[in-house]
Amino acid sequence: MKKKKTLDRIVLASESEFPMMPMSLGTMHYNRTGAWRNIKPVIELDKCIQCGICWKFCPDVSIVIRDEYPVVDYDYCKGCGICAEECPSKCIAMVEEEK
Amino acid sequence: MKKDKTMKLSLPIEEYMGPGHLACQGCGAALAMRFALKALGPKTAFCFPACCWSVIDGPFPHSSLDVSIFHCAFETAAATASGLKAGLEMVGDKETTVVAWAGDGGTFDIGIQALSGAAERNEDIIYICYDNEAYMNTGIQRSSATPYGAWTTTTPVKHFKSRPKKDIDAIMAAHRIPYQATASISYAEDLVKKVKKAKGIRGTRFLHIYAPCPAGWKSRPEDTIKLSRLAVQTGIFPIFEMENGENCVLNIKVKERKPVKDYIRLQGRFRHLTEDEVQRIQDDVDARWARLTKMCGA
Amino acid sequence: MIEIRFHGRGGQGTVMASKILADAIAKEGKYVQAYPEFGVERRGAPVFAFIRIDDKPIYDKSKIYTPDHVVVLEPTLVEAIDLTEGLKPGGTILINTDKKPGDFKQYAKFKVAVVDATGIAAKNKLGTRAAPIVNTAITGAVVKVLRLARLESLLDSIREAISLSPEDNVRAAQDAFEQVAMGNGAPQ
Amino acid sequence: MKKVIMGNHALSWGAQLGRAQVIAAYPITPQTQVVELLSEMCASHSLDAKFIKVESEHSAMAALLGASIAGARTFTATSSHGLALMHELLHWAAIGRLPVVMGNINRALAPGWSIWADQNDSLSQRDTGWMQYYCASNQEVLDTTIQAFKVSEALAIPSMIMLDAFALSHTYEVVDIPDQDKVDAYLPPFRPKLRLSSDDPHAFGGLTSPEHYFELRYKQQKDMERAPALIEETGKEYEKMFGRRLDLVEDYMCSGAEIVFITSGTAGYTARVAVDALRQEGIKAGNLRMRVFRPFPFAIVREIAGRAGRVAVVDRNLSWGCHGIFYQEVKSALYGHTNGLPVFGYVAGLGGRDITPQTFKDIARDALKRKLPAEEIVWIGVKR
Repeated sequence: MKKKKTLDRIVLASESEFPMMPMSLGTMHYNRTGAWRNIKPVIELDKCIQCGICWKFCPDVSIVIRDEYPVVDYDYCKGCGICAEECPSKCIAMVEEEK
Repeated sequence: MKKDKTMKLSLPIEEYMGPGHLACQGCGAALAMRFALKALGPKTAFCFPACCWSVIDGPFPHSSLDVSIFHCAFETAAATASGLKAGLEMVGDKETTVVAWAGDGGTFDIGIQALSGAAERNEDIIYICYDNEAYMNTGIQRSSATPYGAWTTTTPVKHFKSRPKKDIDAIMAAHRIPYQATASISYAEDLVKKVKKAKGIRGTRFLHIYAPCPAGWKSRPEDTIKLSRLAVQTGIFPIFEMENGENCVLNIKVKERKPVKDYIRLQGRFRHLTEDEVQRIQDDVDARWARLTKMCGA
Repeated sequence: MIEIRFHGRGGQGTVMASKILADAIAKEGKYVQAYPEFGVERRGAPVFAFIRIDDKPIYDKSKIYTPDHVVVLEPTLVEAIDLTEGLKPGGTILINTDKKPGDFKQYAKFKVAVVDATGIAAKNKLGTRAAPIVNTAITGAVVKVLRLARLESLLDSIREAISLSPEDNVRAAQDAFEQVAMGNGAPQ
Repeated sequence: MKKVIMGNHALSWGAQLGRAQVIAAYPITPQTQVVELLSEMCASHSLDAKFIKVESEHSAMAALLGASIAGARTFTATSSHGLALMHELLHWAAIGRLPVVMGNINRALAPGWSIWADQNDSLSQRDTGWMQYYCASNQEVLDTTIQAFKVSEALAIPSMIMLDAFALSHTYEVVDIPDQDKVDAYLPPFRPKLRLSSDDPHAFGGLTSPEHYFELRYKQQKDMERAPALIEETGKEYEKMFGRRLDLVEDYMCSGAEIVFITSGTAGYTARVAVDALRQEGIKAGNLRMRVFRPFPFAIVREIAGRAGRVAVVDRNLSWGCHGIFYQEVKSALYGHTNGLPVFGYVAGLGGRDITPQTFKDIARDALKRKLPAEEIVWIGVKR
């Protein structure tokens, strides 16, 4: 469905490599926003009722569905805590990052 | 683990917004985009005026969306979208949905002339305003969407905003456009349904999406959904739709409205308000709710 | 180079008259330039229009200050303004009037020609009695008196320029071409 | 087909023959006839275009930027305050590399409402990155419109075509209107290399850091520098097909002239009349009319003006606190390339004050009796 995305930051070394106008040539996947996080969500899958609400309300598209369960993508999760706040079964805990 | 069960997803699973974007933690505008794109699909072209999203999407030469974007001047979203639609049609693309995607400043204030012009001409565009009730991209200055009582950097606590929020929905209704609706990121299914409905209609369609801003509202990032839900449940931001400026339908019927103070106490921007001032907000919401429900025949 | 100034009132089609004439003159293979008064035109107020004609390309884009001839669409302007301002001695003044050339003693230094364009317009049902449209009629008189173009060229230009009842306008121009009367010294 | 048409209609005809696809415009005196005729052309389908009747000039340009990024050929016309209102988006068009073509009727700015000829409106937009053509006849307006589409689209740089208010906009002249099929052969459809499409999504014009902005502007200038040669080349091609040469400048008797006027717009034609008259009086005058002002045609100006006995630049504009704008630029172009050539600057005709052959005779008389200009700005015809 979707074309393969480059995960790398595009570096333009010389003006000859630049497009004529400022335009996107790749995605933002290079930008690992997981580094923004102070606290991280941890899902206790035993208590998970698979309602999908954490997936639904993630502003950072950082909860993905794997084998019918939500999985946090820590590369990008900014640690906002919406998933934990909205989880009806209270199975997501926000825990301190190991520093 | 109960492996036999499947996830119950209330929204389309397709994502057209990728991670790595530059929205703040708990950003309502990011969610608004994610939901809208689930309804709009890949055949979409956006016009972004200056707003949070002109940064959120990412810097040159990168973008976090899988659809086309034309960044345009602050006050021009509706005009640029009018031209983009006309241009696409002239080169044979009658399929792409053209969407002006603007914040409240770009809609209520600087962009209202172009918006009014496009709506009067009934341009074949969807105009979506994600409303976070101030100029958040420039650092929380008041806009005409800022509500009474709110602190911003240009309405300091000792001189908080004394005028009510501009009623953009009534202004748009006066243009008698084919379709307009309000939506909230907390009622994602309703939001997606409305964007899909708008996509199926020709002419100017206006969607007003409530999108809390933790940085500007001085609220906790995790409260973003809760706040937008409370805004609906208190009647501060009612969820309705209209056709041709008439036939107003209340989509989220709130039987027992919650007191506005439940909503206000979660936000630092209202912390300075006295009980009398909070009551004044309550009275205003009550009056507006009465008007709206009467208009909706509810 | 021949330069002509037109006088009329806003709404009478003075500019249109100059434009139709320019078109007819161009049909004769001449170079021509026509322009209205540079400014805001208001219905009823006195207005001007100008034409330059030459056998070679016209480069002068400045205004006309010393016309060779003057054409007056509105009879009441004779009393209202100085129609001869800058007019070269011996130049022609063509006036829409039901008077005779000899009635205009004040223009002794010039040739006077007259045509009852208002009467011709009324006869051809152009405009109303209160506001007759005299501009096409006057062009017929102009080409006759000043020998700027053949009548056929003018009639073609009228047909091309006027979409509403062009043939009435053509007849008006023909009538004026025939009826225009010249005073002393006017071309035979 | 030869037709007597007004300057404003020459723009409309140029846009129709150029097959503009999206037009967005707002009325302003003295531009209105441009859009009136285009409205009729669209309504009668002699022009297959979408005409967006916007609520301001600002929205007119905004709409065209949207249409242009989609790959449509775009056209508008405005004047004076309308152009000023567009200012922000003129930059947007140029940096965004969107080849919009626009007619601008040169008109003075208020207060003191003035609808008359003056170049300060377009020269205030000198640094927005648009090509600027100043026309002297209705024929040139039509021809330039067609050429401008071709040059703009080849370089992805927008073009502005200037007509003096009334002196050209409302003046009727005989214009040879070329056949559509010949214009089609000269000007192929707009097929930009980069355009917005939902089949190949890109974000255009996003946040651009200091790491990148500089190179984008460098590329923009490099493409602008290709324009003079391309204007000459497409101008010669135009001559082959239509018999009329479109050059950067018009040289009228400059060779061996003791005084060369440097002019633009309609004054550049009136100056020719003065040159003829001065030569009859025994004064060897010449006239260098600048048809293209942006990009500045350095080479040809140095070549022609540099050989003159002296140069008199006539400006219907002024950079307040400095000089007439053509004067500044001509002087700067000649500096270091000529050996002490006297260059005089004259300001005339602001706000529609007539510029006549006599204006140039007065200028010649003044310039020929001095070695250096009498004042920084010599005002011609001011009542004092």
